[in-house]
Amino acid sequence: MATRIHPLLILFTVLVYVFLLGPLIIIFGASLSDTTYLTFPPQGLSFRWFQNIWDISAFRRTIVTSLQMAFLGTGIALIVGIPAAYALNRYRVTLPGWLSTLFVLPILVPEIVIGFSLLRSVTVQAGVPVWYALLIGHTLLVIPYVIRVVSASLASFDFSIEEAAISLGSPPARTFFTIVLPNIRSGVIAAFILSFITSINDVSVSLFLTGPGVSTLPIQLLAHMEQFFDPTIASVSVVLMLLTILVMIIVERTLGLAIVAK
Amino acid sequence: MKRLAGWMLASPATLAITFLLVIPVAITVGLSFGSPGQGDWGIVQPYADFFASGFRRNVLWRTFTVAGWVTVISLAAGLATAYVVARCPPWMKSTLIVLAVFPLLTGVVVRSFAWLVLLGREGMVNQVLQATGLTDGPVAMLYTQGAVIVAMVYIFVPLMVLVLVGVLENIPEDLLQASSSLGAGPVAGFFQITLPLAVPGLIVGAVLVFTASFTSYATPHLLGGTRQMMMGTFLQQRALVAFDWPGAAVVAAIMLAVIVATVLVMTRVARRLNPMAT
Amino acid sequence: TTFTISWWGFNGDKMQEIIVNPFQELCGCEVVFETGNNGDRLNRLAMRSGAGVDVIYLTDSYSQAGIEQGLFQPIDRAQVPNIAELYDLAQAPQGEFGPAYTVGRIGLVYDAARVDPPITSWNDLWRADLASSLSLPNITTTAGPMVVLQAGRHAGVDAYTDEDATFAALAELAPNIVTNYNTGSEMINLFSTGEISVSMTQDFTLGRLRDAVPTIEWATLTDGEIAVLNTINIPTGSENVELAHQFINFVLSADIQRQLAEQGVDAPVNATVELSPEAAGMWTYGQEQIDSLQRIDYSQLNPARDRWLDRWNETFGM
Amino acid sequence: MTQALTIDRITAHYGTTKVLEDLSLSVAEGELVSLLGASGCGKTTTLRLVAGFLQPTAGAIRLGDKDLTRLPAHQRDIGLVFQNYALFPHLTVRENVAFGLKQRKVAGPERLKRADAMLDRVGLAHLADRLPGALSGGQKQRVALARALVIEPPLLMFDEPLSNLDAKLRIDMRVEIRQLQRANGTTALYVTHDQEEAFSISDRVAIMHQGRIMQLDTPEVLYQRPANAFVANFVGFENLIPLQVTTRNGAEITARTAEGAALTLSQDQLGPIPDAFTLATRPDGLQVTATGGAGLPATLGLRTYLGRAYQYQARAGALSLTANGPLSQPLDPGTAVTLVPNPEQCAILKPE
Amino acid sequence: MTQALTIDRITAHYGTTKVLEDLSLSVAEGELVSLLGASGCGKTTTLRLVAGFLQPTAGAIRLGDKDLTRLPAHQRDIGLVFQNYALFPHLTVRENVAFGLKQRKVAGPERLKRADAMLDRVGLAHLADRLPGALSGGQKQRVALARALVIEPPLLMFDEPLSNLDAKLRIDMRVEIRQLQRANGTTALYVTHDQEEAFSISDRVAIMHQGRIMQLDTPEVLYQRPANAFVANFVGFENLIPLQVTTRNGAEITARTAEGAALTLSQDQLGPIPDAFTLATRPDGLQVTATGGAGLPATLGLRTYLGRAYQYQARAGALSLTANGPLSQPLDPGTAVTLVPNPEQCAILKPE
Ligand SMILES: Nc1ncnc2c1ncn2[C@@H]1O[C@H](COP(=O)(O)OP(=O)(O)OP(=O)(O)O)[C@@H](O)[C@H]1O
Ligand SMILES: Nc1ncnc2c1ncn2[C@@H]1O[C@H](COP(=O)(O)OP(=O)(O)OP(=O)(O)O)[C@@H](O)[C@H]1O
Ligand SMILES: [Mg+2]
Ligand SMILES: [Mg+2]
Repeated sequence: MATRIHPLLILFTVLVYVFLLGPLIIIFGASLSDTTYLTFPPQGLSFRWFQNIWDISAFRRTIVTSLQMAFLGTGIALIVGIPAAYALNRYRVTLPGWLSTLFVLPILVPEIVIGFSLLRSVTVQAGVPVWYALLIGHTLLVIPYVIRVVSASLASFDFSIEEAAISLGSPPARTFFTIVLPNIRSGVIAAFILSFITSINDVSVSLFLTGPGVSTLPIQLLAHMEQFFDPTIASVSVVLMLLTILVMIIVERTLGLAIVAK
Repeated sequence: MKRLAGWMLASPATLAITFLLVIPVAITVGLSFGSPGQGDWGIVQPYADFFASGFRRNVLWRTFTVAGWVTVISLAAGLATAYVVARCPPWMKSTLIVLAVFPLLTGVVVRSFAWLVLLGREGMVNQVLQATGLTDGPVAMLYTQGAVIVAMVYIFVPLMVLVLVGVLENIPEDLLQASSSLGAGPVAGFFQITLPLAVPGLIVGAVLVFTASFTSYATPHLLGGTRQMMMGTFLQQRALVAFDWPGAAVVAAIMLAVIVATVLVMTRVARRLNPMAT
Repeated sequence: TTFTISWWGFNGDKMQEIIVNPFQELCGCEVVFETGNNGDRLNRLAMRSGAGVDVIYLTDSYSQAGIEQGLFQPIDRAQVPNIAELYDLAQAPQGEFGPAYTVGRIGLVYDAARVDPPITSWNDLWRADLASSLSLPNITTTAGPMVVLQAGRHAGVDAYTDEDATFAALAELAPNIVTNYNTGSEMINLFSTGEISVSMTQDFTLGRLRDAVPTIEWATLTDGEIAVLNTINIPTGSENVELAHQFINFVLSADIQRQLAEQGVDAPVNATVELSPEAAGMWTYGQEQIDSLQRIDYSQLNPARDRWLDRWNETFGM
Repeated sequence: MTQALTIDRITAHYGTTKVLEDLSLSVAEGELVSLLGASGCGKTTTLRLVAGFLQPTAGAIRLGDKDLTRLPAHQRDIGLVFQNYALFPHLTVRENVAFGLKQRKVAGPERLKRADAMLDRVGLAHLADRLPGALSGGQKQRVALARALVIEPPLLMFDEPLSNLDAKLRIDMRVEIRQLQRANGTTALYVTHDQEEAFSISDRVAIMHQGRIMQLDTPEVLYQRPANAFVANFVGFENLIPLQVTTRNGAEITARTAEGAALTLSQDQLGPIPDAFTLATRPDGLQVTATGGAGLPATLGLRTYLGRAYQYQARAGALSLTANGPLSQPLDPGTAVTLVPNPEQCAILKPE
Repeated sequence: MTQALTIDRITAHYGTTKVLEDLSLSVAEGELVSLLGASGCGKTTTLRLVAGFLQPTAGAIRLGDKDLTRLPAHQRDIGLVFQNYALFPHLTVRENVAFGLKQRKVAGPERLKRADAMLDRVGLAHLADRLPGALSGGQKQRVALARALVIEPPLLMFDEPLSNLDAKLRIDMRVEIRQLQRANGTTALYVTHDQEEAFSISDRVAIMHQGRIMQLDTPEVLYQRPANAFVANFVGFENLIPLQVTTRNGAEITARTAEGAALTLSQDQLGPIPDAFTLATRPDGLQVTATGGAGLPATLGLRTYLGRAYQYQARAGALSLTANGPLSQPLDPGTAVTLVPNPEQCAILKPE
């Protein structure tokens, strides 16, 4: 639009961006430092803290657990959430209104309360093994994201296409897989990415649900930070950021980032 | 028949959320109440105890203050930034949005950690302060309320920018043209048209940020330490260190109540400020 | 099989090298860990009704609590022949349950480059020139309650009976405190980043502290140091009881005890261990020194600690 | 192959709202019948019932001698063309067209051959490998048609298939649809709310209103002999003048309005006239004359320019009428005139 | 108060795309001029230039004797009615109307008085406290009008103000707009793509095509004497028949098509006729006779029912023509007929 923006406002925006991105650059610098403690600007140049991630078995172990939780939790959430989102949109009139409210509850209830409550009911009372309890927590955490994002893309899905397929002789179940699913693909992928990132970064739920031998990367990071203050944390952070950039590039290439921005 | 199909598809999610979320949380809330005969206050005795303790009141109040400041600062910074971003040419807009999204995708732990590095006695901020002669010696910034607020603002501004860019872009350009054709300059247009119309979005953003900062754990844990205990860290201490489950349940229930109240009040306020939002 | 150890996670790489790797070879099992501070780990254990880990490292105050909650099983001493080689006080500090594997002192450390004059007494913690340069152990840690005891002494009262005066003294201390730490390594971080220059700690941290900040000194206190025994126990829910006994015996062997001491990890309790002079200087070592330490009465301190928790929070958390 | 459709006394509800009531309709073999009516009158609902996306609460639907009423939608074998085409966006044009054949387990090569042959017939062979997103509105329309036709359905149904096209294309496409339907001799049910479209494409038109059929007849009959006031109004008889016969003189009758103005009408031109009736006229069927004579005395109101004529709002006693006058002689508001009905543009409505 | 608008040889670009070229237009004081043209022809762009939302790359815009060209939009003092009304959804009807007065620092009580008076004039006084969301389309329209009028602008502009309304309301509202504009004597520029609307509301109509004005004239002239083939086609002269004069006999001339068919035309009826010209006729202006005689011999194609007549596609040599025939005598495809132009529905186009 033709309206000019005040220079002070632009300056302010630049400062906000410096504020947002500066710390990440500093982490990056610190990860390359040769010292055993954190400094910026880095003194010396070394990749040994990256090496260290691999050397410390706890990181290897927790990265695996985190990936398991993210993939499985998101997978289960998709399996459970997509039909729910479909039902919400397709049978809007016949399903009660409170159902969609129920589906966003996990967002409304503080994560830390979810974690605490699950610890008590699932781990302690029901005696579910730690690994499974953690998986339950992560699944629960991401279900609402799946339902919301998939719903958004179903909301713009033209159900007459489904009816067209049925009228051409395709049974309803097959129609879902051959017609509906391919057309909400981008929504499903967006839901997957969002859930995956949410799960892999989660602290509050995992905090309560981790146990002996089973911990997630963020929890391990917190523990490590309590014990060491060396640049390993910075290296892990950098690796995570690079992973994120990779994911974003893939997303951008395949779908366009508008999806994440939603 | 249709009805049945809908229910069948929705049932796994419904059951999962009911049994794994609603019921456990309900049990937690139940646990937070005492037995009828207990103390002067009967079943709400644990709450009476909570509010009788200066420390606990203080934790609650501090959490309110921090969440409040974080919300206000994030709103202001987010709104100004979103306003500029929304007005940029398309290519620049998408770049700026990507840059704002990026920190959002790195976890809370990593982002809090960054401030641990920055705010330390020998961190960047202190180095800059001393180099520029603003202070003589290093200033203790870690483990203060300010540190928690700064780190949380850092975490929530990207979210706010994203929400608000969407909101500002949804305000039809027509309306601003209409207002300028009626004689309103850019500033008048902003305050009389853009801002009121952005209110629903501002509320959404504010609720999001307030609830998330009110319940956060990692940031106050890392940057506030034990001296800046907030509801999240306090809940963790009660549950996992002191092993005081009823006490933890009270904290959890209060958190839940505050969140629900906030959401209700803010939506009410939004409706007030912007009568067409329903 | 998987053998699970619950410990602090402190000195991770040295423990891995000295204990975990050789033991894995010995037992042909895989060792995994649960880490965290005493209270945290004990509570998780309690939540799991004593299951989930095979051995648990705790300081004596917490192992006492664990024993009172019925979380541990008696040690079959026949399976741990090395117990016989330990100093008397380490063999059975809490009855039939776990032996101590190390003995330590709680005292003060300071960065000599930044603190002048040096620290010589507990009362120095209250010095005005130490504003915002102190980190004390949180009350939920082993050493935490000792802070309260020292505050009582500073105020000239018995901390158990005159809590008001004790906590008033603690409140006076608040301006000097940057933060309360929960783990020893957190404290080391605080030193290495220059956040603090004085702290109260156990002697086993000194080696790592000096690595990070060479100018750190162990304060020679005119008013005495406090003894701490760290024990190893086998929880009731251990799934590898035999291995657990084998592990304890392994850890108490003279060779391991000596290595740990020489590497700056833990002081030895095996009376047959001979240390190099430097190592000996670092630890609570030798019959004579061990006999001179004062022991805490946990049956009195543990209940008091729960009472103090809230007041502590109110003093430092506001 | 093609078969007659019979809809027999059907009632349908959405939830508890009744949308169709006791609706009967039949389409003969090879015939094209349109459902014409305002938005929300139940046209789409009728199609959905026939297609099987909705279950009637009463009544039956038959195609030839097969009872469709309880058959699942995907077994009904009905070609359907949707308002917005409902092409599968992720499939190419060819795959869209072949989709129905695939469901019928037609083998790959045969399937492609038939799909391509059909695309050739609708003139889209060169676009077979495009995705629907890259087609123009008219091309999409033809793909939708090809997709519905290729399964050689005994019945073809269209739901406002042209409403998303621009005016020019709409006319071209309706000619094309009509030609294809004729050439295949397919029975067809066609939904539209555009009167001109319905009249120009159909053998018969059903005028619907609030879930009922008001009249089902050929376009000519509907246009010239509407059966009731609703249909009359719908086809453009804007003026409804209630009259009472005063004298009958063979085929000639004289009738009066409530105000007493007298009109003379001929039963030879208008068919039998009952004693009490309503005369319906189009604006073109009421001639405005400033010179007086036999007719309705009236006062002119607003004049608008129609291009081919001027249109006047006129007041005759209690009646508000619309009449057209010649371009040669514009009349100003307030002029007193006589309105003379032209029997060619009039219809007689019996009291209901 | 009201002033004449002059747009003087304006060129406008969006980025590097030229949208308007060398466009001139003037609207006299109190006159209403419409811009009529297909989607994308530049109508809105013209309004945006006058309103100041877009800067011309060349040319000037004047209102009375004030040069607007470089003035910021909010200082131009022009009333604007948007296609979708652009009412401020968070302000009540009264606040919407008062908005412009507020910007002009009119004091509170005076402001309310004037806003209410204006609401009264558009018949919405009783809805003053509602929010726009709770109004019907027609009511919104009137609020938009009131909001634009209350600042008593020297110029009022409308961008397709009626296109979101249903047919009936559209007609009512255009009458209302016209009456208010007349009563205030406001100069007005009105954008629409609806020909009937433009013709019925305007003093003059500018027909636009691809960023240029093809003809600017009164509706009657445009309708009967289009200046070029584009305008002719636009106002419904669907048939364009190129002719060459062979003999002139006073006012009577004879002209031939390329195929040699001869037509006789009168300059008294059609105006002066150059030697080479195109005869433009509407379908109604080409009469179909099966009996032969003077005219264009042709073969009939598809017949469609129009209600008041049958319409035929006809082929006369290389020409494809559309003609109407009487209801009394339907003719089948393939019939050989003669097409006779009716001079009242014809126009002469000079070669371009
Ligand atoms: N899914 C539904 N649930 C409830 N009511 C419905 C539903 N679909 C349609 N209706 C109602 O049923 C009535 C008939 O709808 P239908 O779609 O058949 O109308 P239509 O004649 O096709 O109109 P249009 O020309 O707008 O397409 C309308 O009043 C509509 O509001
Ligand atoms: N913001 C823009 N950027 C680039 N091109 C534009 C922009 N707005 C309009 N155009 C182009 O300029 C031309 C004229 O647009 P304009 O909006 O003036 O058309 P219009 O006559 O108002 O059409 P409509 O009847 O659809 O409103 C069109 O080809 C359009 O695609
Ligand atoms: Mg419909
Ligand atoms: Mg436009």
